[in-house]
Amino acid sequence: MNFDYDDEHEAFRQDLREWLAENLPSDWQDGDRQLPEGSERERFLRDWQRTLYDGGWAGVHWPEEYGGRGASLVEQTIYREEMARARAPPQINVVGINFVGPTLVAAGTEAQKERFVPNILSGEEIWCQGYSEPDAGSDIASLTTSAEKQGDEWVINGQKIWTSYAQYADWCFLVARTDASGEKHEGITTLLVDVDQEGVSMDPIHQASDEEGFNQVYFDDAVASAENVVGEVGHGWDVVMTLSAFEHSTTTIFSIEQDYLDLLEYCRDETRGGEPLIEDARVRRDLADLDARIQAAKVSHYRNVSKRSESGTPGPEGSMDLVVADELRNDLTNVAMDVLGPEVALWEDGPRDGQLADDYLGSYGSWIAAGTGDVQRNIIGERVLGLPKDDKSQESHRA
Amino acid sequence: MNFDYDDEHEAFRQDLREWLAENLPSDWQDGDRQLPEGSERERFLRDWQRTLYDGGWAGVHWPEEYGGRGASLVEQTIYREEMARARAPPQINVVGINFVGPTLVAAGTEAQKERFVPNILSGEEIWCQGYSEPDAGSDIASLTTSAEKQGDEWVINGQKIWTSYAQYADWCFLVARTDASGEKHEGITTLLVDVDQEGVSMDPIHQASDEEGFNQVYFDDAVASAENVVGEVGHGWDVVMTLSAFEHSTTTIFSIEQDYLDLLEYCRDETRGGEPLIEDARVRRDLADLDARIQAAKVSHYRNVSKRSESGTPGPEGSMDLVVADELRNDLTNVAMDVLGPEVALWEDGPRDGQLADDYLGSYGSWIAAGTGDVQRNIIGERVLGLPKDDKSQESHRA
Amino acid sequence: MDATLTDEQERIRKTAREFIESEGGIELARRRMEGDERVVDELWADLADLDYTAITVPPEYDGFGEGMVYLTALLEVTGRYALPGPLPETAAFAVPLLDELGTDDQRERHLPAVARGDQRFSFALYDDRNESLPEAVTLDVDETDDGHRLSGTKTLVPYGGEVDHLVVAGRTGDGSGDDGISLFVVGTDEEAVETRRLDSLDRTRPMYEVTFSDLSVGDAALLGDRHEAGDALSSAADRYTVARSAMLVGAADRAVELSTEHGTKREQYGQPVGKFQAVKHRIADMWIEMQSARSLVYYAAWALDAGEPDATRSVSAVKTYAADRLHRVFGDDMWNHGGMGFTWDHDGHIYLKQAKAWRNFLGSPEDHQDRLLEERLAER
Amino acid sequence: MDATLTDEQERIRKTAREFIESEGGIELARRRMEGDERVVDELWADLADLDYTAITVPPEYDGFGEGMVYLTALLEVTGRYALPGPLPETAAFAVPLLDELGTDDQRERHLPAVARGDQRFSFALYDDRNESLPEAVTLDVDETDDGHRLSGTKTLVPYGGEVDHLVVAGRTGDGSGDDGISLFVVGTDEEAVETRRLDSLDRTRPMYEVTFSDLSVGDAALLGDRHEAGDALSSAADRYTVARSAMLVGAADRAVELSTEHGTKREQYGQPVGKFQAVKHRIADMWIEMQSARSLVYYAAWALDAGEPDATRSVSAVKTYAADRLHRVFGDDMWNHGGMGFTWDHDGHIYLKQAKAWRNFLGSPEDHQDRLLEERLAER
Repeated sequence: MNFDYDDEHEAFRQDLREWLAENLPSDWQDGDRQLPEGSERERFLRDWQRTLYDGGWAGVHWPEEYGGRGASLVEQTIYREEMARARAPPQINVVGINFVGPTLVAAGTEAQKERFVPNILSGEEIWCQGYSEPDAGSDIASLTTSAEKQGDEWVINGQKIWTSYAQYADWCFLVARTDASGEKHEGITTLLVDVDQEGVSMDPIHQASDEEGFNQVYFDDAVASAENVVGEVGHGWDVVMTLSAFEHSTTTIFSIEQDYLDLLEYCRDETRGGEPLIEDARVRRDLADLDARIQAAKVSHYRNVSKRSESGTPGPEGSMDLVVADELRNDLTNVAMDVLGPEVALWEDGPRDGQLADDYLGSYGSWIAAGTGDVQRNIIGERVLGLPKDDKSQESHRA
Repeated sequence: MNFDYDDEHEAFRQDLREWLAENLPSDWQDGDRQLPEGSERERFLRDWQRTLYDGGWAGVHWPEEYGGRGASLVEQTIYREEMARARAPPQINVVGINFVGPTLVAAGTEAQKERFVPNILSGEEIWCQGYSEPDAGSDIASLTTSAEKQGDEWVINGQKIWTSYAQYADWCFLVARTDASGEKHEGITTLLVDVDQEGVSMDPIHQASDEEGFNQVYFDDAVASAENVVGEVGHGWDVVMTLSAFEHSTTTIFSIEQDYLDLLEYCRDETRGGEPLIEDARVRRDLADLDARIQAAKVSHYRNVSKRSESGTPGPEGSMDLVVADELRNDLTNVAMDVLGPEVALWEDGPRDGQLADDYLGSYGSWIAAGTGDVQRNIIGERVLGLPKDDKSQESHRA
Repeated sequence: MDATLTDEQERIRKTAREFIESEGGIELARRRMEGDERVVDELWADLADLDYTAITVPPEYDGFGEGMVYLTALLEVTGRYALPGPLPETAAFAVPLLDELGTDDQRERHLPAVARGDQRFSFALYDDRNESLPEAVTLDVDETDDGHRLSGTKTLVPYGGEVDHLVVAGRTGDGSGDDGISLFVVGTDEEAVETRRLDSLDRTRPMYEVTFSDLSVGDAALLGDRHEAGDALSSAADRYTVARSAMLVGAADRAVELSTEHGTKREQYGQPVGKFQAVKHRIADMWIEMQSARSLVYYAAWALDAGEPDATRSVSAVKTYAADRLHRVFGDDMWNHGGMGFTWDHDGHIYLKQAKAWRNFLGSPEDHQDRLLEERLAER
Repeated sequence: MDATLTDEQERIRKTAREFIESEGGIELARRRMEGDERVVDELWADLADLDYTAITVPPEYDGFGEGMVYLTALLEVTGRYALPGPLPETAAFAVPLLDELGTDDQRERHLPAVARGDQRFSFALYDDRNESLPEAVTLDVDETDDGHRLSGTKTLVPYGGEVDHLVVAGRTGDGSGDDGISLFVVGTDEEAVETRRLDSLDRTRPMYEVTFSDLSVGDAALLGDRHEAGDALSSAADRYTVARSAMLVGAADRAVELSTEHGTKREQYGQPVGKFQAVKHRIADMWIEMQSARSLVYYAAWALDAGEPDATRSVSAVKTYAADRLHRVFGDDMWNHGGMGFTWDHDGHIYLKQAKAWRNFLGSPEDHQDRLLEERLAER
């Protein structure tokens, strides 16, 4: 048991810190961390993605032969800690870098690797992933978007939903049904689809937070060439499972910690009725409870990282990281609102120009990417603890 | 909308208060409300039952022709309020008075009424009810205790569990299977069984609270005469459902309120580190939350009483009274322990001679009588809100 | 003891529901969210036609003289649709206050006009958007020869720019508590009064800033005794708290319905999602918490009307219990709906934001916890 | 960074488990609950044979010089069986304290004997069973010519009548805080020392009253500097908190197993109850909370060993997080088991009572919330 970092790791951390100090957008360093609005936003994010790439910090977990640093799991953890501490802007190509790239490296053909992988890390081609459908929700396997072989091409029809980054994307990692005759996990095929074609259109989804982050993507006789099938035709579910293994390597706990520390300082500095907020034992209970939960989640994440470093594969325990972080973010953002005075009634004219309200509202949508707490608890109950499976849910959700 | 009591009701309350002031056991009035230990306890409880009967306060809800007061639902509510306020000892024949008597009046033969009903109210015959079985739990309908017709008698074999008051009981209201060939709700018959016979034996259950309140009751060729079948042979499930309707007319919310007020006074009077406990905002939050929940539960109970006064029948909404009261008692007794100092580590040598610890531990067993919160939530979801029924649970739990 | 609504109250609820649905139901709230102020004007005329604006106005001023029980029975329905418009501000806060503190003249000037729908009211209390009441009342009020001069900027004024009159709280005496507070009735059309809409979390019920630039008002504007309005203000705030709570109970009732509908119709893994116990029990809990909040609202409304000694405590019990629990009911409804629950199209977020915006307004749950226990201990 | 146990630690856990199971597993705890004190004597000899009593004793005194990480790895296993005996009192509280504050003489006198299993330790801190530490330390200690005289009754002394020596906290200076506290090592076989067992919620770890009737002790009994032992006492309490937390984590691990077994085997309504999401998700939550508590215990144990600046805060995080959550894990296990869960035969209540008895002992979660934030703010 050892939570220290050795010199090599500390050097890695130091390199990253120094690089960030020099390369973070200047507004960002001054504390103004709002993304630009409208079309400016894509420019800003693509620039930042390119800056990361140029500095060698776009895909630290990628193998060196593909332009990454081949960072160990511990280094990846340090990377996430430091990016959270610096509150760095998001990576616009996060889907490509964290999921699509590694999946292609693991399951793609040589030609696919050659064609796609280099443009992912550089951010030249932005990726989205076409998974959820309006009638499928977390039950991915019941998807109905179809791909039909016509000559050398697959012709795609159907609709995807909750597709993040689609508005920026050049390519889509699509899960489609190529055979409807068997069980629902069979006959699924994963395809790489050029989004920039007539057969693909999209609508942003107006969120409860009054923002647009997710999209509906429509495929209307869209085409993908035969060589853009990943894995074997009809065996896409295996690819999905491979890819989902990579999802667990992310966690938002470090950025949650930063937000918590902001809240702590607010409660230390702000007074109400002449008393610092932190003098109210109710506030202290809420803060201390969040503090302890965040520390627990961090150490649990370290434990998962260590375990995975040993075993080489992520286990279903990653579900715990997800459900804990989601609930923490929801509770934290609620507490951050609740300790405000009556000004909690304001939005953009309110505290921090509405950032607190945006974070709070956003916390109700966070699971869209990760699956609901209900699904994660099924996974823990069934796959970690071995409780009897619900016949209905067996194997049919992403893990 | 009117939460006032009219003069007639206030007079009812006044009569009861005056009677209690004169008739409560004297130790009880002095604040020493421990039931005697061992064999003394039964004597004490039987005496109290008799005292209530003599005063006309044993079964206020019973029709006057059976010796009751024919009290309205509102008067029954007042009765429960006042008994809780006086912290009156429990009624040893509560099963007979609240469930068996009313069931016989509703579904018994004339002969049964004549034979049994008078001895219930007077407490001459104490009743228990034989429902749960080791392998049935809240799934009453899957019971296996059998009754077989042999001549004019039913011969009973099997085992019941969680039978309260069995150690004192003279008679048992038994649910047995008389036909195992059909669906599990069919072939059930309710019988009145004399407990004082060779074929009936019992073991007390050692509870987590180190007390014995429930029993296992064994039937080994026990007999019941044919005229002691209640309702029709094979239609016992209907009788069970009739009887269960009466269960909802009880609530423990008024005694919970009394315990809460004790806790409030403790926190007002007790200091730690020189400060009254109630000065700690954490304590205030917990108390105020309990206070508001108790008030809500009381008014919800009044609303249910009013609704039932109008409609004449109890609805599934009674499940809310049960689940709310159970959780409140558990939370209340935990808070009452948690605000103690390190002395919470003591039991009988601890605060109030262990009464707080007993109450706290007891709150983990309270649902045994009422069914788990899970079952109650199913009832609310399915019967109140009309959510789709789980095929497995359909109709198979007591309501 | 009869803890049910009267037939008359049930009737008005049915009428209200039919009327609002015929006008578009929650679409009215959505129009206001998108910035359409006309929807409030249009609605108000209809509400007046239906006599809703006259409910709490005394009979001698052309009203019905009803109290909080009647009003909350109606507001539960309006809350179901997040109905925009300053009905609770006018009917629960201002009208009883005008009736209690007003001179004959003031009552005559405002109450019949309110009953007819010709005057809408709100209130301007907060000078500091981060403090609790009554400490947050700090507005400078100078005495003049024939009245007072108000200077300063009030914030968190509901519908401030969309009403005719405001009850303005100023500090004419020393201290920061209930003492030294005076109330004024101010027309928003005065030249020295400027209103600015603030982007609000609850865009169906927008907050405004209201600036008084050396506004001179005559003695006729003073509502109640100078320095002495603190208690009446506190009572008005209590009525408003119950009124808004009733609206949120109505909203929670609707949220339970929405989740139940979804649980019945939406299928996943080959069965309706409401069959999953996780969903079913969450909805059952939502229902329990909604019903519990409703019980507290009913009792508090009755206790206020009947002048019961536990009325104040009952109001605090409402907010103590309901503030965060109803908020969670709305959040749970969003979660029950999966991804769709997080869209602008689903109504859940409208209610969620209302609950959060209301949380610390006119008393946080923490303020009410403290007051509840004070009252309770004073009773012992 | 390697947040896993070493092979050596895994090995000792396996051995401990096999040993305890061969001796009867949790039946040992049940024997102690029924009042059988011999079980502790018998066990102690075995624990010494297995070298467990020597784990934290420095090598120069015939021990292994291991720290909290190693000890907690073992205590998790003992906690699984609610193993009776003053192992955490001796190994986590007393031994490091003797090593830190003791003179060569004191160390020589006690440490090798502890390692051999010949001396068991506990501590007598509370003079008031309703106050927090260090305020609860009020014992009168008079200075004498050749030492001190102790008079008074300590309460809440774990295993007080079943150990050889007690670390006794007395107040030799003014004030009620950490200053002015002195520690003494007192043999329980002294004539002026009387112990009385108190009926305790956790009957596997009974509390005692210990009365000192003008007990005179020589200078050799004074542990550390006069008046100055407050900090060392606080550190010892921290180690003890982590040690007992580790035991409860082990118990929670077992509770998750018990619920999982029950959910797999017990059928109701024709299916294993663990298929019902209400049960399945409750067990999943139990597991999450157990794992989270375990994470905090591991980190705090390591931080204490490594002397990390956040060690104190980490200990407070353990109690803040785990006190009520682990208690609820045990309660949920009881609920999962239906009626059987409420019987004496089911092990759940043993753990439940341990968690409650531990809640406010050597610092309530509320005390630790306050300390956690103080430390956190001091770091900013």
